[in-house]
Amino acid sequence: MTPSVRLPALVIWLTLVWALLWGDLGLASLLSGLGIAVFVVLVARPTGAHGIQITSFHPASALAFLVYFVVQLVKSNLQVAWEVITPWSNVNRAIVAVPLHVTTDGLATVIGNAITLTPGTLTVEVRSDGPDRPPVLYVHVLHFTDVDSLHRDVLRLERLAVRAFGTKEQRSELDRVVAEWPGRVADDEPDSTSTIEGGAP
Amino acid sequence: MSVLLAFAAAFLFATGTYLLLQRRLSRILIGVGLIGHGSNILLLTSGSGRGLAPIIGTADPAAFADPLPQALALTSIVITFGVTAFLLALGYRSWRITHDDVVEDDVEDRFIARRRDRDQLVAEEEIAEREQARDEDRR
Amino acid sequence: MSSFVALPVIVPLLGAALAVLTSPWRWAQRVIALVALSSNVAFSVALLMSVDDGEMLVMQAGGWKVPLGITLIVDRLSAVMLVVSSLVMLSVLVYAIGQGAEESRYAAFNPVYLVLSAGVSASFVTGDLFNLFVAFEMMLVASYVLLTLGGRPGQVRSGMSYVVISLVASTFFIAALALIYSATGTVNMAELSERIPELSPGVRTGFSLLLILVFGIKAGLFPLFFWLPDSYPTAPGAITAVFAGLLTKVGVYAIIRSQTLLFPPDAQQGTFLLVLAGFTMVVGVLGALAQDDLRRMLSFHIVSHIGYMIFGLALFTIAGIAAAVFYVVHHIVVKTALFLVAGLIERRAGSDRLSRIGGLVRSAPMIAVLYALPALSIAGLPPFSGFVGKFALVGSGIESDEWAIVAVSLLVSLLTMYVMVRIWSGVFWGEAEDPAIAAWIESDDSRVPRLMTGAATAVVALTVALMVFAGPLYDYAQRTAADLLAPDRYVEAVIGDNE
Amino acid sequence: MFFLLVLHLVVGIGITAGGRALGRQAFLVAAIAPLATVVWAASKASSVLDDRPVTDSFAWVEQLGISIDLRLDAFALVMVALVSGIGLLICVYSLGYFSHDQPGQARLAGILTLFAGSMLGVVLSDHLIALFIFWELTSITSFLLIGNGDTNARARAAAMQAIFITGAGGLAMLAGLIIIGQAGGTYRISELVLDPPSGGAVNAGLVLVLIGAFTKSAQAPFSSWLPAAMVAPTPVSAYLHSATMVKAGVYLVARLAPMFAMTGSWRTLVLVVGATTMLVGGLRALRQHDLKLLLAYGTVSQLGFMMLLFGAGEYHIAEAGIVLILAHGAFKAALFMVVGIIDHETGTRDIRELHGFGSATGWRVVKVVTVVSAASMAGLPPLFGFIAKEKALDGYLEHGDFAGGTAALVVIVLASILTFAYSARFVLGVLGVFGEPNREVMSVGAHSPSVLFAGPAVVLSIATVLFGLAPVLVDGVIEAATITLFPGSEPKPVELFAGFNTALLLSMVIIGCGVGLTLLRRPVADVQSRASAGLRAVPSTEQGYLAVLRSISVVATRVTATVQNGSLPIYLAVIVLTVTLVPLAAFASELDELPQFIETPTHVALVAVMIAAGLGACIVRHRIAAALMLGAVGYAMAGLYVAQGAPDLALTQFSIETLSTVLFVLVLRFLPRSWRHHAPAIAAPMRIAVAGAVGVAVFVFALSASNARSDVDEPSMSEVMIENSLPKGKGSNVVNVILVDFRGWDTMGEITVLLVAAIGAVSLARPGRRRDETGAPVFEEILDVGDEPKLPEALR
Amino acid sequence: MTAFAIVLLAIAAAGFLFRLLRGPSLSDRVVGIDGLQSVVVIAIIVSAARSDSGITVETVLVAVLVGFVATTALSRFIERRGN
Amino acid sequence: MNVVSGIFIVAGSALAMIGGIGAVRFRDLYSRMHAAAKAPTLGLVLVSIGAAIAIDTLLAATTLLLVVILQLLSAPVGAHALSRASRRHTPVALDGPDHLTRDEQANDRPADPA
Repeated sequence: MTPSVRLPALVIWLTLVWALLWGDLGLASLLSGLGIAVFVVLVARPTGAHGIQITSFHPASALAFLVYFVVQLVKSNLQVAWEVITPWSNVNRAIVAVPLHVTTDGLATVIGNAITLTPGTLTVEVRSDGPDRPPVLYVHVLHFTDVDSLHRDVLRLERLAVRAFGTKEQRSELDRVVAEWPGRVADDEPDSTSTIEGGAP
Repeated sequence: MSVLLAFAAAFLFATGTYLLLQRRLSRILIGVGLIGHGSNILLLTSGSGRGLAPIIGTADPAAFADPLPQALALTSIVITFGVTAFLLALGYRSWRITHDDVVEDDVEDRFIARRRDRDQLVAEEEIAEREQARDEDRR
Repeated sequence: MSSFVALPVIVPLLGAALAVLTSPWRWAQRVIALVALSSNVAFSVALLMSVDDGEMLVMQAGGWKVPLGITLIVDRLSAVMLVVSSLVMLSVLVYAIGQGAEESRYAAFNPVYLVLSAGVSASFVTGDLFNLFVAFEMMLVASYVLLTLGGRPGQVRSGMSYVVISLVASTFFIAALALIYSATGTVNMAELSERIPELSPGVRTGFSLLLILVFGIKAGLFPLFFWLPDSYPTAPGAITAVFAGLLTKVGVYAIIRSQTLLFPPDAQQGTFLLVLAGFTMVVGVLGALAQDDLRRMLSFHIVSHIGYMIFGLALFTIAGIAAAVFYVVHHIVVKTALFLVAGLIERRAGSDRLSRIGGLVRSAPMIAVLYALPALSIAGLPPFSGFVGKFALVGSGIESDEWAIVAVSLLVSLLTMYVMVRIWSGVFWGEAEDPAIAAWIESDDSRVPRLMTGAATAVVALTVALMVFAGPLYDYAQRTAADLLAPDRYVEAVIGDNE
Repeated sequence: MFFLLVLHLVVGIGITAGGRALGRQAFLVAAIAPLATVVWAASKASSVLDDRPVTDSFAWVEQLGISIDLRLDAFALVMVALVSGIGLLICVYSLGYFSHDQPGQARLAGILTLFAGSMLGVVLSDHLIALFIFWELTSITSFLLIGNGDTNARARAAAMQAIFITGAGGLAMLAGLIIIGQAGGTYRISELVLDPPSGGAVNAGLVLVLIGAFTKSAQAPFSSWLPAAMVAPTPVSAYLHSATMVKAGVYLVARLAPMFAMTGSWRTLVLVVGATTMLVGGLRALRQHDLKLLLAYGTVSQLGFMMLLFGAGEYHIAEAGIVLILAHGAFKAALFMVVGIIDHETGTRDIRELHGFGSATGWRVVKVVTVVSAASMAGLPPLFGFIAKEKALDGYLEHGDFAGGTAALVVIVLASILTFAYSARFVLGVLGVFGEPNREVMSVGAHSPSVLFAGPAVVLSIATVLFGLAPVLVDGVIEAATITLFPGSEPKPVELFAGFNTALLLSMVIIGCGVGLTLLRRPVADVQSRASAGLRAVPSTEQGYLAVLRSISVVATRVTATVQNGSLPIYLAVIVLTVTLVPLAAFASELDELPQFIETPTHVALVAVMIAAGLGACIVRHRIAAALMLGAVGYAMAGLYVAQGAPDLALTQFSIETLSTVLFVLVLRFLPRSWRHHAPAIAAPMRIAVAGAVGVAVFVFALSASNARSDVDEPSMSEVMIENSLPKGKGSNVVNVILVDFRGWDTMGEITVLLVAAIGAVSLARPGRRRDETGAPVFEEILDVGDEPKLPEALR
Repeated sequence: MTAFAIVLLAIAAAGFLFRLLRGPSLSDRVVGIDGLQSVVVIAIIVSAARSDSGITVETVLVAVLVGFVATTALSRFIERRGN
Repeated sequence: MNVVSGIFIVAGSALAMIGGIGAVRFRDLYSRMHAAAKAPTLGLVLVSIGAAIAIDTLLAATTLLLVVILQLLSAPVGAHALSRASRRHTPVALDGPDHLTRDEQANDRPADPA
């Protein structure tokens, strides 16, 4: 998104939050919210340099990402529930480094957050090696089996995210990586049979 | 006001007081916070009792919670917060100076306490002078 | 005229806002502050004249009638408090400008000072118990900021004690308010005046005691005063004067107001107040005696004299309350004057420790005179206003056959004189032991800015005026006392207005 | 009459303020005021003596009955003559005493004038409170005059002693006057005389008034300040501490005795005190080597004498008192002037250092003055002092038939012998008889005094002789004065020789014994010093004063160190306990029934969270952890708000709680995790006890307050608010309407509080622009001493 | 229905409260208070649903917004100063 | 309130309860974070849906949607911030208090700042 799109979007978002905070979607609160939002945006001048930057948006893919995400979220909760009921079933926690392939902070954030909400994984840290190099995620895994499957799952998530929010270049880059990856990752559809350590054995 | 809530308020006052009586500003602040919560419970329960949010049109006004204590509590919460924030800034300043958050005893007061321990007199000059004069008088 | 009632609050607040906006330009801040406070004096005098002529002035803030809104009311007591406080605020501001210390150094000074003024006025004009809390807080938060302006170690330490104790006091005030609302369903003082008598005697008494103690913390009553002598002396010079003169008196005002207006005679705590007053007087003056530091002596001394005011109130007779009101007015002016002069002494001699300085009567006779007048007055020596106050108090005490408190007050009066004389002897007589200090004191006089001396002189002149006009002032105090003992008029003015 | 007082005031202030340029000429200017008074009094004398007193009045604080009523009656006329006449002479004398211009002279002259005005006020007042006002003014001016040589620590101490003792007496007196005034319905003396009040309270009041009079007139046991006050310059001593101010107490007794002598313990008290004072003063005077102290103790003795005369409340005796006041004023002032001359010219007042003065004319005059005045003091005929003594003896002989009258007479005789002896000692001392060879000789060859210097003393001596020889000159005044005091009395004429009577015989005895005592002075001195050594264990009044001073000091320090211990936790403990426990009993008495225990189970859960987190906050040691506990309580509070139907509050609570946590973290992150160990100000069990007490109290408060709601019929404010919210407040959210509209005034204050707190916090927490060598920001305010003047090192 | 939900939530609150009180590390306590906050938020939504009041929902909005800020601040603290 | 919303609400609350129990029962910090970050988040989402159905106004629904979005954004970010912070200060130890069997981060980090 260019600033010309991004700033009005920000204004709209702020106006909406304002109106909802007032608990009133009426004209008065919308207008006052609009005023304040414009003021904030003008004063704060968010350049995006340090903020989360979503560079592109593809509604269909985003929906796919969302569906996948929700399914994963539910699954992860079931997993936690299971864990709670039967603790110490599989004590095999690990922290694994997972290199990403995208370079923008915004995407990395989306991916890192999604990982946290997906089953058995929790992003512990994002290591950034430089502006042009993709960051590395450190992921805490509840039931660690092997590195590869974890990498694969993250890659799947990454690809979905890039399809939803990435630029053209990023998408093609990801496609390339996925193509190189040994095994089945290219499925667009979430596949419940080959996820990471669902539930306990 | 139910016994339970009165107890809750009293309990918060008690724990707050316990914390207040210590030397560390951080504890004192937490104590003040607890007492503040306690007084807000008192305020909140000072009205007509439990009820629905007092918004005209959403329900029968008779079922409303008492709105005035809410407004008062709101004011008091905000004011207490402002003062607490200021106190925190003071604590910060104190840290800059002493590298601790202990509220020290007052220096001048300690000075007087020491004088008591040494049995020093306040009007020393006058007394000494008069004593001297008397002795000369006696000679 | 009744729309004037809000002005002593609104004008300083507007001034504060403007002063914040003009913070880069000190001269502009000064002009704003001076204009705001001078006009406050004018409004207050106008209010006083109008109130003394006839009816109390009632204004419902925002036009919301009782019990919807907040009642602002000026009766004789509020009016005289407004006049004295606005005069003191104005002169101290001039003094602070002259001092060239905190006022010149911190842009925050003027706005916060104006807020202090607004808070003090708001406490006097409000007719609503919760709003009194808010007014207190305005005043207190401004006082916190002013007290710690500069952030020196002593200030920070004492500031912490002061803020913590005030905060605890405020919390208890809130709790008391909650209980009162819980029992009566109102926080409007006029309505409370009607409803509290309907409560059962235990609860009435409980509320009465609770309010005395909660306000007593602010007024500096025994055994709630400890924060005062530790914190006031650390404030910047001019500020201490305002604190000493005004802030405790706001607490006293609140006690007088609440006791006379809210509670029926059987819930008024005469004996309890008398006991408190006696201890307050004695402990305060003993504290002052034990000090070596001028400002600490004077600070302790405030406590002692709060006892006098409470003594007058505790009699609950016209003579007693009139004496208390007179004493409050007298004490505000005179104590402020003393602190301002203490500032002059400190500036002139470089220290305010009695054991270090001396001989100012020769090098700075003007300061000596400026000290002597209020000091004699506060010691209750005739013919100054303090004597009139003391006379009125003792007279009313004897009239009510309260011999013990009369004896205590006279004893304390003697010790007060002793304190004042000790200060005189230590500061103005003799010479500094250290030759360097002696030489410093002997050296030229130009280091006390004229404006400082001028402002101090003005307040001292005010103390002399109090002496000259003691008659009319006492008459006024007596009318005030009569009003206070017949709260029906107040209630009528607030609630009758509604119909 | 006010113009006289104003004149004194104006002249006094004028000289004090602008008199530096005048130098010692200031005393000449100062003389204007007493001169004017004398002239004025003389012009009024005839009408006053005709029983047409001059009055004047100024109502100061009418409602309190304070008005400055002045009244020049015959007795006042006597006193005015004394005050202003001697005042005039003192001014002249001062010109000689202060031979060079010194800084501070103008101040002295000015204050002296102010004193003269105050003293004039005392004797002119016809109103008890007005009298008290002037009375205290004389104390203040006396304080300033005694401490005139302020670099001398002894002068300061003496000034302090004087004002402390007379101030204490003054306060007692104030209470007494008020009691009398309230009982009598008026403070006006001339009205009280007509209808003196009585009763238990009045008795107490009179005792208090007498205490005041005793302190002022240096009666035992309050006499110690007067000898100490002798550090003042001699003109001051001569004027204040012999002729005028110390007579204020006597004057008051004289005024009140006719009304109250028969009331309660008045007469007993006055006679005992007066007699003791007279004797002790005489004995002590006999032992002095310092001429001035000798006179001082002599004055004490004479004041006791006057008390005996006036206090009896018998007009015959009081008439003698009036004569004595005048005679004493004349001879004592003259003697003081002599001492001043000797001191000034020789540099000593010690009789052991005086060996006579040679034969210069000036010195001869001085010797004559000494002998005449001392003889008058000793009561030798044909001097004025003799008449006074004679009349006193006669009065007590003829009319002292009341209880204690005879004892008083005996004391007078004994003390008069002593008076003779010390008068002789004074004369012999001045003449050089006591000069000790091993002492430095100061007097021989001393510069002889100038005319101005010696003149006033000569004038006084002339008066002593003149009035002694021709008492008819003052007879009219004294008789009139007596009648003023005792309306309807018929005083005897004042005469030198009243015939061969018992009084004369007693006078002879006195003179004879006096001569004997003087001749036997060495053995007597031995006996006295042995007795005094034996009496050392008995506390003197001086020791009494010191003990009082010391105990005040000790009590002050102890009480202050205990009460004001500087520790915040202890302060808070005392404060919270007071606030909660005092009202507890009252509330508890109304707690007869409990409301429902639990309204809804939700409350149980929320309160459980609060309790657990509250306890946690007390227990955890980590600061942030404790803050988190507070946060948990806050969230539970938010829950409670929602449960009680207060979503707006919950919203605020969430925001505030979070903000607080953030601020906590911001500040606390700096603090060290492990801290220096500080002994707690209050031990944990005590803290728990205090906390428990507070908890119980709040619990009781809350329940009994909510029970009390049923006692009040009126609806709560909020019912009206709910009704009016939509129609008038134009808002459906009642809480919002209250905050924004109905109670917008509160909200304005609240916002102000927030802003000011923010300003304060920022100015405290913000570092300045400067950085120290390590690059860390420097907090400018800490270091910035601004442009305050550079103080010397010692003051830092 | 909602009563049952409230019971469940009370259990949840107890769990998080336990964590808050027990620690052992500061991070654990933060987990506890975070959870507690979420539970209170959920409880508020439940009560909003029960009482059909839209106004209560705003509270939740603010709570969620600011709760995050607190967590972040605490994390920053732990990062600098440790547990 | 209808049955559907009731089910949502109970389910959400149950999830929250599971989170709470997890916070108690899990033996190490990160596991507890798993429980605390996931369960209440979904719980909130479910309860919000239930509430939106129950209240049935556009405003409430919009607000709740906003709540859900914010929660989905903030919960993982918070968890991440917290875990990262704890990680930096916790001594690296396999089989230590965090029960790790593998720690790649430790290998990648030169030295422990604590």
